[in-house]
Amino acid sequence: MATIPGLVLSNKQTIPNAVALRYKQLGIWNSYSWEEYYNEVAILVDAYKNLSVSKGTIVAVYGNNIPKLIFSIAAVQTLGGIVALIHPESTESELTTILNSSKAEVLIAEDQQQVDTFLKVESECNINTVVYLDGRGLSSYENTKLNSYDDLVSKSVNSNIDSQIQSISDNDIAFYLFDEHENKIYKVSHDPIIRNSSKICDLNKLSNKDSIVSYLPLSISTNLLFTYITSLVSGMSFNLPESNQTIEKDLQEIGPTILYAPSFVFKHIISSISYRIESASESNYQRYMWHYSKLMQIYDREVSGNKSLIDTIWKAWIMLTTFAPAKNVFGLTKIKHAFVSDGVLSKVNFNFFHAIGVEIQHSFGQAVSCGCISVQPDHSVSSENVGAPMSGAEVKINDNSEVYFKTDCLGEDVDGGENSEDGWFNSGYVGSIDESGNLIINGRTEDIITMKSGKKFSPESVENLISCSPFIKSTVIVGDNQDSNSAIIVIDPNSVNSWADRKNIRYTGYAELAGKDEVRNLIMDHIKCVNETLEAELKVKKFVILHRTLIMNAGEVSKTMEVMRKNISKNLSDVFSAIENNESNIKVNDIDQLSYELKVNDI
Amino acid sequence: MSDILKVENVTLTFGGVKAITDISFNVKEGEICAVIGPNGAGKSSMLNVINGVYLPQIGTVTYDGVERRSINPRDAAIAGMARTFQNIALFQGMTVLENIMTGRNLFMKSSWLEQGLNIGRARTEEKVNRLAVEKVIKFLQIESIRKTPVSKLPYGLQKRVELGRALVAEPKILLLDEPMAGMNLEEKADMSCFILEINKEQGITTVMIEHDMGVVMDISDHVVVLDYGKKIGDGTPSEVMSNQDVIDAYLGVSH
Amino acid sequence: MDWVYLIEVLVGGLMSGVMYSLVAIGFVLIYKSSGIFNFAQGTMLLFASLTFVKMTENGIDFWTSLFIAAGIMVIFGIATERYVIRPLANQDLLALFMATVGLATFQEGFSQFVWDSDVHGLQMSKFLDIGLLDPAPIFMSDHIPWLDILIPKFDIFASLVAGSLIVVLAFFFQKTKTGLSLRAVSDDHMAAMAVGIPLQTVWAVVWAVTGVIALVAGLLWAERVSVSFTLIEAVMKALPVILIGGLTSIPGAIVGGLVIGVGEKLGEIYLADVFGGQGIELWFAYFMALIFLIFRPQGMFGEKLIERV
Amino acid sequence: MIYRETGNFVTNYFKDREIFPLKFDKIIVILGLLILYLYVPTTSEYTLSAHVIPILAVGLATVGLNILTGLTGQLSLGTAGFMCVGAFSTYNLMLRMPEALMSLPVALLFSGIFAGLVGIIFGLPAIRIKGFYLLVSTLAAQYFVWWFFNSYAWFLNYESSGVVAIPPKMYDYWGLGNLLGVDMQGYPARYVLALTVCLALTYFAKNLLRSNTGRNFMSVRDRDIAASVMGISVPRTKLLAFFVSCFYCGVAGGIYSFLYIGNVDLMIYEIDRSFTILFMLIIGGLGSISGSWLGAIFVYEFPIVFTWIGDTIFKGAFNTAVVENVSNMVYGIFIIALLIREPGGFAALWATTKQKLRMWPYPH
Repeated sequence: MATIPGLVLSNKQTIPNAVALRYKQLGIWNSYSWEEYYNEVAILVDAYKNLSVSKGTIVAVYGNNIPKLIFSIAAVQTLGGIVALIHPESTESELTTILNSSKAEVLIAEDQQQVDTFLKVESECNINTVVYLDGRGLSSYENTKLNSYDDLVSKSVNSNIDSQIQSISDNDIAFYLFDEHENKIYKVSHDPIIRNSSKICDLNKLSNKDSIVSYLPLSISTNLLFTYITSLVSGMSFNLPESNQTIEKDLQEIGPTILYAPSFVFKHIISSISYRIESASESNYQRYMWHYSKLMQIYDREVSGNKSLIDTIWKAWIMLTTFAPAKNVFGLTKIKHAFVSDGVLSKVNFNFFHAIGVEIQHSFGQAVSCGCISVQPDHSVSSENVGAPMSGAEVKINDNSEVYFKTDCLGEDVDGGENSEDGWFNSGYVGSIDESGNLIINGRTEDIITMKSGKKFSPESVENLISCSPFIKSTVIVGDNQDSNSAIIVIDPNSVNSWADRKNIRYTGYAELAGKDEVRNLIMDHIKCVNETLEAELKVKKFVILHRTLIMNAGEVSKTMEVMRKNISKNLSDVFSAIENNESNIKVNDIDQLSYELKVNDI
Repeated sequence: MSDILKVENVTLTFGGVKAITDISFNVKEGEICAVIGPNGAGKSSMLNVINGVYLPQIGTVTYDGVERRSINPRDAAIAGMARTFQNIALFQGMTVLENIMTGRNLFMKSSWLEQGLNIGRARTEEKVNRLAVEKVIKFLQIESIRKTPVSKLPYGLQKRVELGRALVAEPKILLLDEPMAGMNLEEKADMSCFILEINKEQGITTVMIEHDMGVVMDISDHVVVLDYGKKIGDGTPSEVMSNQDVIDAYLGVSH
Repeated sequence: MDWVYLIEVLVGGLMSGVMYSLVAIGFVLIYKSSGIFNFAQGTMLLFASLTFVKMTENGIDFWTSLFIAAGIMVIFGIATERYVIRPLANQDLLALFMATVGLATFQEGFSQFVWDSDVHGLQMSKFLDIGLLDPAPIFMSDHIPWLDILIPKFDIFASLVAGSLIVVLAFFFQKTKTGLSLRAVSDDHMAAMAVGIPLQTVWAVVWAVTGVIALVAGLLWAERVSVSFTLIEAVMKALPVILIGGLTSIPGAIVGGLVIGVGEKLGEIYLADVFGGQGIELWFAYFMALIFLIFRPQGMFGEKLIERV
Repeated sequence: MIYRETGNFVTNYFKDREIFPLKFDKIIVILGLLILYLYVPTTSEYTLSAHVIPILAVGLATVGLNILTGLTGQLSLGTAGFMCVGAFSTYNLMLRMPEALMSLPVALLFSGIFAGLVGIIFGLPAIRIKGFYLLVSTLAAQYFVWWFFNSYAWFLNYESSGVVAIPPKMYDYWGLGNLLGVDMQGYPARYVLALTVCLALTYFAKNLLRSNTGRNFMSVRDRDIAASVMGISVPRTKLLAFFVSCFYCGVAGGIYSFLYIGNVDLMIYEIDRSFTILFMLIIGGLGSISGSWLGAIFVYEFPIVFTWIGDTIFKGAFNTAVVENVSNMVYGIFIIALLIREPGGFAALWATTKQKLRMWPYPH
């Protein structure tokens, strides 16, 4: 009976009073127990039935995690419907693509923003019913397709849905998941994704005593697996913050035991730790830095098994006086497992989190593999790999270093396209397997740079090294068909701002700050450091500091903040060509009719 | 629609200096009425006369069917007028939440003794009114600064909080004194949305002083133009735009 | 009714009014220039006169003592501006008032700690024996022959001093550059800054001048009530005066002083019986000021506030 | 650093406005109460009579002044006058009312109300008069009240010396002492009564502060025009502030005379005391109830500590005058320094420290 609604039902029967969903609204935390969760779903089943959602109906769900949206998923699936998840920030074109290739008929939109985006592309797709969850600003809309969630609910009755839940099969399609990199939609049935989640729960002994905060949209397939499905499988509480601006505070208030996030979120945490300590008093800063290096030394000895008693005492002291409070400030005190997807943390950051007791566990997975193929076990000490394949999954590397996998938890391409050879799927990534069987991911296959010398490498490995500075938000390596590598650097506004304040550097905005000589030197020093660890050919010889950040709406970064090389090279073609032509000044005609000049810095 | 507010022949002087001379205009129920004019045209004074902060020497203000020579600000509030100020008049020693809570004071019926002992009505009132305040906080999207002292907020947010404080009183008519002054484009867009939404969704009549002609033309139903304390234009935005006096006195000068 | 007695009382009231005015002028100067309600006025009186007395008691002659004491008050004024007022420049007026209360407390402790807490007599007649006129009678009460009323000649002397002080101040404000900038500052801080008037210098000058005024007022008061911490209470006496006069006006301070001086005397004579107790002058001035302010909340010559919103 | 706020979330609005939202704070408060009620009464009579009870009395008056000046922004120099009303009312109520009706707690309550009414009378001008001009009204109150009780000997039961000792029977509490077998005139019993009254009134003040009344007070302080535009009745709010504030001062006066010095003496309610209490308020921090108590403790204890240092370390080098003068200098410098460095006084320092402890090791 392993279906999503089935899990709701079984949780209602086994742990009816445990908190299923907790959300902050109007300043206070409200919660639904599993029993209440079930009742909400039951009403919605009636509501969506009235909208003629039935077996096989494809319902697009377009919005951020809010309780209404969460309940809708289970309700639609109880009726046998299929949920196509769409990122709330999706642009018109992405929305059209997903709606059309999924053949969705019903759209559940969060609020005015999503409804507006939909209305712009209304004529291009076959949506016949739209349900909006938050009616604010929509009362004057006259489109007859629009239905208010609240109206629907008020017209519906709470009935027993046990038999309906039992009637759906675990082989029914549950979700349509969009893979941004491949621009494809995968069908995922109830069974594989739930089984995949059970593996994670069993491996890490997750139970209904745990809690997790979900602040990313469920359309990110790894997020769907690690937060939503996992909370259903383990029965743990699923917590939703009040708004995007209050995440940090809400995380602290809840103090979850499980954390899941794509790597960029952890990078963000590191960067805010860094910029906040930068603005501390000198003595505090020095002591912090000293404690930090001391802690890292002790951690190294701990890993190599040479930890002495004095180290233990030292560590206890350092934790007590510096890092336990630091964890408290960021709401990390109770974290038992912190799962990372979509990239890995740099060694320094990985070690730091482990040293302060936040167990970072890298994972690797995509929509087609139901979000996860491999995950690191607890107390892993290597920052490079993403763990060994889970039971039921296998990984092999071909001659071109491309990663192929096999798994018993698999999705299918909606368009019926087949990219497997004898059951082996091309992951689209290059990588290797280390001696203990752990998978190491180097980057996406299509990103591989071939230098003039014929040297091939994955730019992500270099980019990650450079981006591990708290001052750098993202890096794009330019090197295709070149003698040497160049880097486009995007500085992190928060940490560079506070660094500049500390150094008494005056500036009026991001662009001016990015153009400062001091900032250039700061970045230059860092790149020089990184260069020392790189082999000769890969060393970065030139860099440009961009006068803006990369824009998600323009497709420059993915929803999980990974660099989308193709689109960047399109938008910043001036920069790319200038670097390739060895010009030292670039006139950039940027998107949104912006134009400005950039300087290429030689190292 | 009937007129909710009629200003008739109002003249206001300060120590012999005329701030407003013989101004009359009507505001219909449910509309957004913009009062525009160059600096020193008497716009703020006009608002101050309407809600009783200033007492006009001549003229009457008819609000909600009651004609008055003067009204005191408190009675105006009780009658359903709420307003914001040109130079933000938030209570600087309080947090955002407390500031907006003061907007609910007319809904608090418990005595100070009950409040001091924290019993009975005092407790439930705090809860009920907090809920109303939280709805406004959500509406204005200021959840993240709920407990921040207003003195630490940037200007644009302070304006937003002040709007919240006026809105939470559930007024019939909202008087906004330059709600968008000193804001950047994005903040202005947000503020315009809020004002429109308040007007359209909650049906609150709004009288607004504003300098930004773009905003005025976009969101108002009715425009009154003042210049040197006199009314020189009154009508729909397009009528006013084509009025020669207005073009000469105001648009011509400032553009 | 005994008219002579009444006139005698009136004149006596006017005279003590002059004394109040002397304290009040210092108050007004500071309030006008910086909006600060200077509670330390009384302790400045004490400090100045105590410094002077201790020097003369140690054998330094009158004029030297006077100059040194004046010098100390100037330094003190400048130091006050530098270390108390300037760091608090952006605080609200209540905080500044509190700071002057702190200053007063400090000064009270400081002057008595450096010198002593004893009560010192001060006979100026002794010092003013400079040969111009016979000093002794000046400081004795005498009948003015043509009116046959009793007037302490010292009071006349005090009035003359007060009068000349006002003339000097008027000259200072009308004719000197610093004086003119001070008037500009009192009208509008921001505007004064904008035209390049150095606010801090102006304030320092004001505090220094106030220090000197405090010395003069202190000596005259001391002649009447001796040099001891009771001088601090002079400030309490001056409060209703400046409030009636309206905080920002020097003429107001003088008129206010006279009104209170006369009113107090009249009250003592005609109202004390009604209240069945002695010593109504303790509170009578405050009630007068209170009643006055209820009808005119900004004081007699104070600027009417139009509250801009 | 000590605070662990992770996992502390509120599920309703009552919880969100708790005075002590954190578990850690709650534990400290309970421990504190246990110490105050169980340990402190067993300390020496000297500690109670020379330190604890007087601090309770003046601290309560500081809380009262805080309501008027700190919360409502109405400057007052009449605190001692209102305390005086309280002390004399308590005495006269005990003296003249039938014993069956009056007991000290009841008398304190009514004297508070008397003082409050006197406060309203002197607060009336505040409706017209603003800012520093209002000083004249509170000073009038101070001087008038003092003169009044000085002039009419009836209030002192015609005691010619100007001081009247409180007869032991006034500590009778309707025979409660005999019933319990406790010496109700003894300092431990006095202390417990004073403490209970102070805690109750502090709680009351704190509740006012976080309710509509408190917000009305502060709105009148911060922007009275905006307050009236919000529908707040400014005159009513000011008068209420005068009443509540003077109620506190009145009760404090009663405690001072009855539970601390044991006699009614006009001399202790001179204007100096108004200033002392103002210092306590400033040093403690305007607008903060806990700050008022911190300020009271500091200002009261400083001369004592200073004398003690003089006696023990410098072998009695400081005489009373030196102690007084140095104390004054220190308060003066302290007030100025505090206003420059931290205008919010001890309370703000404490709040910053607490915030630092929460955000440690990061800047707040």
